[in-house]
Amino acid sequence: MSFVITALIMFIFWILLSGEFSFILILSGVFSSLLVSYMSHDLLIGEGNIKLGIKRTFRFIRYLPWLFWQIVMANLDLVYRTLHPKMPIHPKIIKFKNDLNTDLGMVILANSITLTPGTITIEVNENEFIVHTLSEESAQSLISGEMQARVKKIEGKYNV
Amino acid sequence: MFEIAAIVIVLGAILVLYRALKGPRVYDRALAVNIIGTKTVILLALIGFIYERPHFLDIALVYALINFIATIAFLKYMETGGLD
Amino acid sequence: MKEHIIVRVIASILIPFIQLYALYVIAHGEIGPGGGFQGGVIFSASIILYVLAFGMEEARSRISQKMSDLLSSTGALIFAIIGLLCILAGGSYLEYDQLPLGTPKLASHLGIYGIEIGIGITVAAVLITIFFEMAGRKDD
Amino acid sequence: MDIQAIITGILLALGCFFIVVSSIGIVRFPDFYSRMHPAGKSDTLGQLLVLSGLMIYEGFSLVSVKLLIIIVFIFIANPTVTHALAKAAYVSGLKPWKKEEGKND
Repeated sequence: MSFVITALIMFIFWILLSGEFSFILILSGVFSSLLVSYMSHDLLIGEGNIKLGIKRTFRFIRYLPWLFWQIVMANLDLVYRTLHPKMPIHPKIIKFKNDLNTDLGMVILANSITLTPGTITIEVNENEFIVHTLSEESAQSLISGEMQARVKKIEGKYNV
Repeated sequence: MFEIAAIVIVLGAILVLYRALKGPRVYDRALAVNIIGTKTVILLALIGFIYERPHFLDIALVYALINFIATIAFLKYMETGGLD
Repeated sequence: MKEHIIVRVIASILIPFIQLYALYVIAHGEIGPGGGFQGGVIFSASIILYVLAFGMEEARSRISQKMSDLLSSTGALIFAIIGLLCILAGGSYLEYDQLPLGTPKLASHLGIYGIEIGIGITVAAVLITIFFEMAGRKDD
Repeated sequence: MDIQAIITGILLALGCFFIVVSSIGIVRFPDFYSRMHPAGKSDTLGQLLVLSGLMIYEGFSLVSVKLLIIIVFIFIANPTVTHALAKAAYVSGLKPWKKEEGKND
Protein backbone atom coordinates (compact mmCIF):
# COMPACT_ATOMS: atom_id res chain seq x y z
CA MET A 1 0.00 0.00 0.00
CA SER A 2 2.65 2.50 0.98
CA PHE A 3 4.49 1.46 -2.18
CA VAL A 4 1.59 2.52 -4.43
CA ILE A 5 0.98 5.80 -2.63
CA THR A 6 4.66 6.74 -2.70
CA ALA A 7 4.88 5.90 -6.40
CA LEU A 8 1.83 8.09 -7.12
CA ILE A 9 3.20 11.04 -5.14
CA MET A 10 6.56 10.66 -6.85
CA PHE A 11 4.99 10.56 -10.30
CA ILE A 12 3.02 13.76 -9.60
CA PHE A 13 6.23 15.37 -8.38
CA TRP A 14 7.97 14.27 -11.59
CA ILE A 15 5.26 15.83 -13.78
CA LEU A 16 5.48 19.07 -11.81
CA LEU A 17 9.24 19.20 -12.19
CA SER A 18 9.48 18.12 -15.78
CA GLY A 19 6.52 19.57 -17.67
CA GLU A 20 7.66 17.69 -20.77
CA PHE A 21 5.31 15.07 -22.16
CA SER A 22 7.48 13.28 -24.70
CA PHE A 23 7.19 9.52 -24.65
CA ILE A 24 10.71 8.87 -23.37
CA LEU A 25 10.43 11.32 -20.48
CA ILE A 26 7.05 10.03 -19.32
CA LEU A 27 8.35 6.49 -19.49
CA SER A 28 11.43 7.39 -17.48
CA GLY A 29 9.16 9.25 -15.05
CA VAL A 30 7.13 6.09 -14.44
CA PHE A 31 10.29 4.06 -14.09
CA SER A 32 11.92 6.59 -11.74
CA SER A 33 8.93 6.85 -9.43
CA LEU A 34 8.72 3.05 -9.21
CA LEU A 35 12.46 2.87 -8.48
CA VAL A 36 12.31 5.55 -5.78
CA SER A 37 9.30 4.01 -4.13
CA TYR A 38 11.00 0.59 -4.25
CA MET A 39 14.02 2.04 -2.50
CA SER A 40 12.36 4.23 0.10
CA HIS A 41 8.61 3.68 0.38
CA ASP A 42 8.97 2.96 4.08
CA LEU A 43 10.55 6.39 4.61
CA LEU A 44 7.89 8.77 3.29
CA ILE A 45 4.72 7.07 4.48
CA GLY A 46 6.54 5.81 7.52
CA GLU A 47 6.31 2.81 9.72
CA GLY A 48 5.11 2.99 13.29
CA ASN A 49 4.99 6.33 14.94
CA ILE A 50 5.85 8.75 12.16
CA LYS A 51 2.84 7.71 10.17
CA LEU A 52 1.22 10.15 7.77
CA GLY A 53 -2.44 9.57 7.07
CA ILE A 54 -5.06 11.25 4.91
CA LYS A 55 -6.98 12.65 7.87
CA ARG A 56 -3.79 13.95 9.47
CA THR A 57 -2.75 15.59 6.24
CA PHE A 58 -6.05 17.45 6.00
CA ARG A 59 -5.93 18.52 9.62
CA PHE A 60 -2.37 19.72 9.03
CA ILE A 61 -3.47 21.82 6.06
CA ARG A 62 -6.17 23.40 8.23
CA TYR A 63 -3.49 24.23 10.80
CA LEU A 64 -1.34 26.13 8.28
CA PRO A 65 -3.22 29.48 8.08
CA TRP A 66 -3.05 29.91 11.85
CA LEU A 67 0.66 29.06 11.76
CA PHE A 68 1.26 31.53 8.97
CA TRP A 69 -0.48 34.30 10.89
CA GLN A 70 1.65 33.48 13.93
CA ILE A 71 4.79 33.66 11.79
CA VAL A 72 3.91 37.12 10.53
CA MET A 73 3.27 38.31 14.11
CA ALA A 74 6.55 36.74 15.20
CA ASN A 75 8.48 38.59 12.58
CA LEU A 76 6.93 41.97 13.33
CA ASP A 77 7.78 41.43 17.00
CA LEU A 78 11.32 40.45 16.10
CA VAL A 79 11.76 43.43 13.80
CA TYR A 80 10.74 45.70 16.66
CA ARG A 81 13.20 44.07 19.03
CA THR A 82 16.02 44.12 16.51
CA LEU A 83 15.70 47.72 15.45
CA HIS A 84 14.93 49.21 18.89
CA PRO A 85 18.08 51.04 20.04
CA LYS A 86 18.02 49.41 23.49
CA MET A 87 17.20 45.91 22.24
CA PRO A 88 14.45 44.93 24.72
CA ILE A 89 15.26 41.23 24.97
CA HIS A 90 15.22 39.01 28.06
CA PRO A 91 16.53 35.66 26.93
CA LYS A 92 15.98 32.61 29.08
CA ILE A 93 15.51 28.88 28.77
CA ILE A 94 12.20 27.27 29.74
CA LYS A 95 11.09 23.65 29.87
CA PHE A 96 7.58 22.32 29.51
CA LYS A 97 5.97 18.94 29.42
CA ASN A 98 5.56 17.03 26.19
CA ASP A 99 2.02 15.62 25.84
CA LEU A 100 2.31 14.47 22.25
CA ASN A 101 2.28 10.83 21.26
CA THR A 102 3.79 10.71 17.79
CA ASP A 103 7.15 11.69 16.44
CA LEU A 104 5.51 13.61 13.62
CA GLY A 105 3.50 15.67 16.10
CA MET A 106 6.65 16.52 18.00
CA VAL A 107 8.36 17.59 14.79
CA ILE A 108 5.43 19.79 13.75
CA LEU A 109 5.29 21.41 17.18
CA ALA A 110 9.06 21.88 17.35
CA ASN A 111 9.30 23.51 13.94
CA SER A 112 6.25 25.67 14.66
CA ILE A 113 7.88 26.83 17.88
CA THR A 114 11.05 27.66 15.99
CA LEU A 115 9.07 29.72 13.50
CA THR A 116 6.89 31.68 15.93
CA PRO A 117 7.26 34.52 18.46
CA GLY A 118 10.65 34.72 20.10
CA THR A 119 11.09 31.02 20.70
CA ILE A 120 13.49 28.35 19.45
CA THR A 121 13.33 24.64 20.20
CA ILE A 122 16.60 23.44 21.64
CA GLU A 123 15.79 19.90 22.62
CA VAL A 124 12.91 17.48 22.20
CA ASN A 125 12.57 14.16 23.95
CA GLU A 126 9.73 11.97 25.14
CA ASN A 127 9.22 13.90 28.35
CA GLU A 128 9.81 17.56 27.71
CA PHE A 129 10.56 20.39 25.35
CA ILE A 130 13.46 22.71 26.11
CA VAL A 131 12.90 26.09 24.48
CA HIS A 132 14.93 29.28 24.31
CA THR A 133 12.74 32.37 24.54
CA LEU A 134 13.57 35.94 23.73
CA SER A 135 10.94 37.72 25.83
CA GLU A 136 8.66 37.18 28.81
CA GLU A 137 5.42 37.31 26.81
CA SER A 138 6.45 34.59 24.38
CA ALA A 139 7.48 32.34 27.25
CA GLN A 140 4.07 32.84 28.87
CA SER A 141 2.16 32.16 25.67
CA LEU A 142 4.11 28.96 25.14
CA ILE A 143 3.57 27.67 28.68
CA SER A 144 -0.16 28.31 28.32
CA GLY A 145 -0.03 25.51 25.74
CA GLU A 146 -2.31 26.78 22.97
CA MET A 147 0.00 25.64 20.24
CA GLN A 148 0.47 22.23 21.78
CA ALA A 149 -3.31 21.77 21.94
CA ARG A 150 -3.59 22.62 18.27
CA VAL A 151 -0.88 20.18 17.29
CA LYS A 152 -2.50 17.51 19.45
CA LYS A 153 -5.64 18.01 17.43
CA ILE A 154 -3.69 17.22 14.24
CA GLU A 155 -2.40 14.02 15.78
CA GLY A 156 -5.92 12.82 16.39
CA LYS A 157 -7.14 10.35 18.97
CA TYR A 158 -5.53 7.12 17.97
CA ASN A 159 -2.05 6.38 19.18
CA VAL A 160 -0.19 4.77 16.35
CA MET B 1 13.06 45.74 -9.75
CA PHE B 2 14.73 42.32 -9.55
CA GLU B 3 18.14 43.92 -9.77
CA ILE B 4 17.47 46.11 -6.74
CA ALA B 5 16.22 43.16 -4.72
CA ALA B 6 19.32 41.17 -5.67
CA ILE B 7 21.62 44.00 -4.60
CA VAL B 8 19.81 44.35 -1.27
CA ILE B 9 20.15 40.62 -0.62
CA VAL B 10 23.87 40.75 -1.42
CA LEU B 11 24.24 43.60 1.09
CA GLY B 12 22.47 41.45 3.69
CA ALA B 13 24.83 38.59 2.92
CA ILE B 14 27.80 40.90 3.42
CA LEU B 15 26.46 41.87 6.86
CA VAL B 16 26.13 38.20 7.79
CA LEU B 17 29.64 37.57 6.45
CA TYR B 18 30.91 39.90 9.17
CA ARG B 19 29.43 37.52 11.75
CA ALA B 20 30.93 34.51 9.97
CA LEU B 21 34.39 36.10 10.10
CA LYS B 22 34.14 37.39 13.65
CA GLY B 23 32.71 34.32 15.31
CA PRO B 24 33.31 34.15 18.26
CA ARG B 25 32.30 30.48 18.35
CA VAL B 26 32.25 27.86 15.68
CA TYR B 27 28.43 27.64 15.98
CA ASP B 28 28.08 31.33 15.14
CA ARG B 29 30.08 30.72 12.00
CA ALA B 30 28.00 27.69 11.04
CA LEU B 31 24.81 29.69 11.54
CA ALA B 32 26.12 32.58 9.44
CA VAL B 33 27.25 30.29 6.64
CA ASN B 34 23.88 28.55 6.61
CA ILE B 35 22.09 31.89 6.32
CA ILE B 36 24.35 33.01 3.50
CA GLY B 37 23.36 29.75 1.81
CA THR B 38 19.64 30.56 2.10
CA LYS B 39 20.28 34.00 0.66
CA THR B 40 22.20 32.42 -2.20
CA VAL B 41 19.17 30.32 -3.08
CA ILE B 42 16.98 33.43 -3.29
CA LEU B 43 19.70 35.20 -5.27
CA LEU B 44 19.88 32.36 -7.78
CA ALA B 45 16.12 32.50 -8.30
CA LEU B 46 16.30 36.28 -8.80
CA ILE B 47 19.19 35.93 -11.28
CA GLY B 48 17.14 33.39 -13.19
CA PHE B 49 14.42 36.01 -13.55
CA ILE B 50 16.81 38.85 -14.42
CA TYR B 51 18.39 36.91 -17.29
CA GLU B 52 15.11 35.12 -18.09
CA ARG B 53 16.60 31.67 -17.77
CA PRO B 54 14.23 29.48 -15.75
CA HIS B 55 16.82 26.71 -15.54
CA PHE B 56 18.48 28.68 -12.76
CA LEU B 57 15.66 27.46 -10.52
CA ASP B 58 16.92 23.90 -10.80
CA ILE B 59 20.30 25.10 -9.58
CA ALA B 60 18.66 27.02 -6.75
CA LEU B 61 16.83 23.88 -5.65
CA VAL B 62 20.04 21.84 -5.69
CA TYR B 63 21.81 24.53 -3.73
CA ALA B 64 19.10 24.58 -1.07
CA LEU B 65 19.46 20.82 -0.77
CA ILE B 66 23.25 20.71 -0.55
CA ASN B 67 23.29 23.59 1.92
CA PHE B 68 20.89 21.72 4.22
CA ILE B 69 22.83 18.46 4.09
CA ALA B 70 26.18 20.21 4.57
CA THR B 71 25.02 21.98 7.73
CA ILE B 72 23.58 18.76 9.18
CA ALA B 73 26.82 16.92 8.41
CA PHE B 74 28.89 19.64 10.04
CA LEU B 75 26.73 19.59 13.16
CA LYS B 76 26.88 15.84 13.41
CA TYR B 77 30.65 15.99 13.21
CA MET B 78 30.77 18.67 15.90
CA GLU B 79 28.51 16.64 18.16
CA THR B 80 29.86 13.12 17.83
CA GLY B 81 33.28 13.52 16.24
CA GLY B 82 32.31 11.23 13.38
CA LEU B 83 29.83 10.99 10.57
CA ASP B 84 28.33 7.52 10.94
CA MET C 1 21.86 11.01 15.91
CA LYS C 2 19.52 8.45 17.40
CA GLU C 3 18.02 11.05 19.72
CA HIS C 4 17.55 13.65 16.97
CA ILE C 5 13.85 13.08 16.37
CA ILE C 6 13.42 16.16 14.21
CA VAL C 7 16.33 15.51 11.89
CA ARG C 8 15.28 11.88 11.55
CA VAL C 9 11.66 12.61 10.62
CA ILE C 10 12.48 15.48 8.28
CA ALA C 11 15.17 13.41 6.58
CA SER C 12 12.80 10.50 6.04
CA ILE C 13 10.25 12.83 4.48
CA LEU C 14 12.77 14.57 2.23
CA ILE C 15 14.88 11.63 1.04
CA PRO C 16 12.37 10.20 -1.52
CA PHE C 17 11.91 13.64 -3.07
CA ILE C 18 15.67 14.16 -3.27
CA GLN C 19 16.08 10.80 -4.98
CA LEU C 20 13.35 11.58 -7.50
CA TYR C 21 14.93 14.96 -8.15
CA ALA C 22 18.26 13.24 -8.84
CA LEU C 23 16.61 10.97 -11.39
CA TYR C 24 14.89 14.00 -12.94
CA VAL C 25 18.25 15.75 -13.34
CA ILE C 26 19.73 12.67 -15.01
CA ALA C 27 16.80 12.28 -17.40
CA HIS C 28 16.72 15.97 -18.39
CA GLY C 29 20.46 16.20 -18.98
CA GLU C 30 19.96 17.11 -22.61
CA ILE C 31 17.43 19.92 -22.27
CA GLY C 32 18.30 21.43 -18.89
CA PRO C 33 21.28 22.04 -16.68
CA GLY C 34 22.76 18.91 -15.20
CA GLY C 35 23.09 15.43 -16.54
CA GLY C 36 24.54 12.17 -15.40
CA PHE C 37 27.26 13.51 -13.16
CA GLN C 38 25.12 16.07 -11.34
CA GLY C 39 22.25 13.64 -10.91
CA GLY C 40 24.58 11.03 -9.50
CA VAL C 41 25.96 13.52 -7.01
CA ILE C 42 22.46 14.50 -5.86
CA PHE C 43 21.50 10.86 -5.50
CA SER C 44 24.54 10.15 -3.35
CA ALA C 45 23.67 13.26 -1.30
CA SER C 46 20.37 11.60 -0.42
CA ILE C 47 22.22 8.50 0.79
CA ILE C 48 24.59 10.71 2.79
CA LEU C 49 21.59 12.36 4.44
CA TYR C 50 20.28 8.90 5.26
CA VAL C 51 23.57 7.94 6.91
CA LEU C 52 23.63 11.20 8.87
CA ALA C 53 20.12 10.71 10.18
CA PHE C 54 19.91 6.94 10.72
CA GLY C 55 23.48 5.74 11.13
CA MET C 56 25.83 3.55 9.18
CA GLU C 57 24.41 0.10 9.95
CA GLU C 58 20.94 1.01 8.69
CA ALA C 59 22.42 2.40 5.48
CA ARG C 60 24.57 -0.68 4.98
CA SER C 61 21.50 -2.87 5.31
CA ARG C 62 19.96 -0.96 2.40
CA ILE C 63 23.02 -0.68 0.19
CA SER C 64 25.64 -3.32 0.85
CA GLN C 65 29.28 -2.98 -0.12
CA LYS C 66 28.74 -5.60 -2.80
CA MET C 67 25.80 -3.68 -4.26
CA SER C 68 27.67 -0.39 -4.58
CA ASP C 69 30.72 -2.11 -6.11
CA LEU C 70 28.47 -3.88 -8.57
CA LEU C 71 26.64 -0.68 -9.50
CA SER C 72 29.81 1.34 -10.02
CA SER C 73 31.06 -1.17 -12.55
CA THR C 74 27.61 -1.58 -14.15
CA GLY C 75 27.48 2.12 -14.99
CA ALA C 76 30.89 2.04 -16.65
CA LEU C 77 29.82 -1.09 -18.53
CA ILE C 78 26.70 0.65 -19.89
CA PHE C 79 28.90 3.50 -21.14
CA ALA C 80 31.36 1.13 -22.81
CA ILE C 81 28.67 -1.05 -24.40
CA ILE C 82 26.88 1.91 -25.97
CA GLY C 83 30.20 3.13 -27.32
CA LEU C 84 31.03 -0.28 -28.76
CA LEU C 85 27.56 -0.64 -30.28
CA CYS C 86 28.24 2.57 -32.17
CA ILE C 87 31.42 1.00 -33.61
CA LEU C 88 29.52 -2.16 -34.52
CA ALA C 89 26.89 -0.06 -36.27
CA GLY C 90 29.61 1.38 -38.48
CA GLY C 91 30.51 4.68 -36.78
CA SER C 92 33.32 5.64 -34.48
CA TYR C 93 33.25 5.28 -30.68
CA LEU C 94 30.19 7.09 -29.22
CA GLU C 95 28.97 8.28 -32.63
CA TYR C 96 25.35 7.86 -31.63
CA ASP C 97 23.59 8.74 -34.86
CA GLN C 98 24.95 5.60 -36.53
CA LEU C 99 22.88 3.44 -34.17
CA PRO C 100 20.07 1.60 -35.97
CA LEU C 101 17.22 3.20 -34.00
CA GLY C 102 14.92 4.89 -36.48
CA THR C 103 16.10 8.33 -37.49
CA PRO C 104 19.66 9.54 -36.67
CA LYS C 105 18.14 12.25 -34.43
CA LEU C 106 16.25 9.74 -32.30
CA ALA C 107 19.31 7.48 -32.24
CA SER C 108 21.56 10.20 -30.87
CA HIS C 109 18.83 11.17 -28.41
CA LEU C 110 18.62 7.63 -27.03
CA GLY C 111 22.40 7.20 -27.13
CA ILE C 112 23.02 10.30 -25.02
CA TYR C 113 20.24 9.23 -22.68
CA GLY C 114 21.85 5.83 -22.15
CA ILE C 115 25.26 7.40 -21.56
CA GLU C 116 23.79 9.78 -18.96
CA ILE C 117 22.21 6.86 -17.10
CA GLY C 118 25.52 4.99 -17.10
CA ILE C 119 27.43 8.01 -15.80
CA GLY C 120 24.78 8.66 -13.15
CA ILE C 121 24.91 5.12 -11.79
CA THR C 122 28.71 5.11 -11.66
CA VAL C 123 29.03 8.52 -10.03
CA ALA C 124 26.39 7.78 -7.40
CA ALA C 125 27.90 4.39 -6.53
CA VAL C 126 31.48 5.68 -6.37
CA LEU C 127 30.56 8.68 -4.22
CA ILE C 128 28.57 6.47 -1.85
CA THR C 129 31.56 4.13 -1.56
CA ILE C 130 33.93 7.04 -0.87
CA PHE C 131 31.63 8.46 1.79
CA PHE C 132 31.15 5.10 3.50
CA GLU C 133 34.88 4.48 3.59
CA MET C 134 35.67 7.93 4.96
CA ALA C 135 32.85 8.08 7.51
CA GLY C 136 33.54 4.59 8.79
CA ARG C 137 37.13 5.42 9.64
CA LYS C 138 37.73 6.49 13.22
CA ASP C 139 40.31 9.06 14.26
CA ASP C 140 43.55 7.39 15.24
CA MET D 1 1.97 49.56 -14.61
CA ASP D 2 -0.15 46.49 -14.31
CA ILE D 3 -1.35 45.20 -10.99
CA GLN D 4 0.81 42.08 -11.11
CA ALA D 5 4.03 44.07 -11.23
CA ILE D 6 2.88 46.24 -8.34
CA ILE D 7 2.11 43.26 -6.11
CA THR D 8 5.44 41.71 -7.04
CA GLY D 9 7.23 44.91 -6.13
CA ILE D 10 5.52 45.13 -2.76
CA LEU D 11 6.29 41.51 -1.92
CA LEU D 12 9.91 41.86 -3.00
CA ALA D 13 10.32 45.02 -0.94
CA LEU D 14 8.83 43.37 2.16
CA GLY D 15 10.93 40.27 1.70
CA CYS D 16 14.12 42.28 1.28
CA PHE D 17 13.20 44.28 4.38
CA PHE D 18 12.87 41.12 6.49
CA ILE D 19 16.08 39.69 5.08
CA VAL D 20 18.03 42.86 5.86
CA VAL D 21 16.54 43.05 9.37
CA SER D 22 17.54 39.46 10.01
CA SER D 23 21.07 40.27 8.87
CA ILE D 24 21.16 43.25 11.21
CA GLY D 25 19.85 41.05 14.02
CA ILE D 26 22.55 38.49 13.45
CA VAL D 27 25.21 41.18 13.72
CA ARG D 28 23.61 42.99 16.66
CA PHE D 29 22.32 40.38 19.10
CA PRO D 30 24.56 39.57 22.05
CA ASP D 31 24.86 35.79 22.06
CA PHE D 32 24.52 32.71 19.94
CA TYR D 33 21.02 31.68 21.06
CA SER D 34 19.46 35.07 20.46
CA ARG D 35 21.17 35.24 17.07
CA MET D 36 19.29 32.10 16.11
CA HIS D 37 15.97 33.94 16.35
CA PRO D 38 16.45 36.20 13.32
CA ALA D 39 18.10 33.31 11.52
CA GLY D 40 15.24 30.91 12.00
CA LYS D 41 12.32 33.27 11.45
CA SER D 42 12.98 36.38 9.42
CA ASP D 43 14.98 34.52 6.83
CA THR D 44 12.23 31.97 6.32
CA LEU D 45 9.57 34.64 5.97
CA GLY D 46 11.84 36.77 3.78
CA GLN D 47 12.44 33.97 1.31
CA LEU D 48 8.74 33.17 1.34
CA LEU D 49 7.84 36.74 0.43
CA VAL D 50 10.52 37.19 -2.25
CA LEU D 51 9.84 33.88 -3.96
CA SER D 52 6.06 34.31 -3.85
CA GLY D 53 6.60 37.73 -5.40
CA LEU D 54 8.42 36.00 -8.22
CA MET D 55 5.58 33.48 -8.44
CA ILE D 56 3.01 36.23 -8.91
CA TYR D 57 5.17 37.90 -11.55
CA GLU D 58 5.42 34.62 -13.44
CA GLY D 59 1.76 33.70 -13.24
CA PHE D 60 0.64 30.08 -13.22
CA SER D 61 3.25 27.97 -14.96
CA LEU D 62 5.83 25.30 -14.31
CA VAL D 63 8.32 27.93 -13.22
CA SER D 64 6.03 29.04 -10.42
CA VAL D 65 5.47 25.42 -9.40
CA LYS D 66 9.24 25.05 -9.10
CA LEU D 67 9.39 28.22 -7.01
CA LEU D 68 6.69 26.73 -4.77
CA ILE D 69 8.79 23.59 -4.36
CA ILE D 70 11.79 25.72 -3.32
CA ILE D 71 9.61 27.63 -0.82
CA VAL D 72 8.28 24.44 0.77
CA PHE D 73 11.73 22.93 0.88
CA ILE D 74 13.30 25.92 2.65
CA PHE D 75 10.25 26.13 4.90
CA ILE D 76 10.90 22.58 6.09
CA ALA D 77 14.67 22.67 6.08
CA ASN D 78 15.39 26.04 7.71
CA PRO D 79 13.76 25.46 11.12
CA THR D 80 15.27 21.98 11.18
CA VAL D 81 18.76 23.35 10.70
CA THR D 82 18.13 26.06 13.29
CA HIS D 83 16.98 23.48 15.81
CA ALA D 84 19.93 21.19 15.06
CA LEU D 85 22.37 24.09 15.58
CA ALA D 86 20.71 25.09 18.85
CA LYS D 87 20.80 21.52 20.08
CA ALA D 88 24.45 21.04 19.13
CA ALA D 89 25.41 24.21 20.99
CA TYR D 90 23.28 23.23 23.99
CA VAL D 91 24.80 19.75 24.20
CA SER D 92 28.28 21.24 24.01
CA GLY D 93 27.45 23.28 27.12
CA LEU D 94 27.22 26.81 25.73
CA LYS D 95 25.42 28.97 28.33
CA PRO D 96 22.85 31.54 27.22
CA TRP D 97 23.47 35.22 27.80
CA LYS D 98 21.43 36.95 30.55
CA LYS D 99 20.72 40.62 30.75
CA GLU D 100 21.76 41.09 34.39
CA GLU D 101 25.12 39.36 34.16
CA GLY D 102 26.33 41.43 31.25
CA LYS D 103 28.34 40.02 28.40
CA ASN D 104 30.12 36.73 28.72
CA ASP D 105 30.98 36.36 25.09
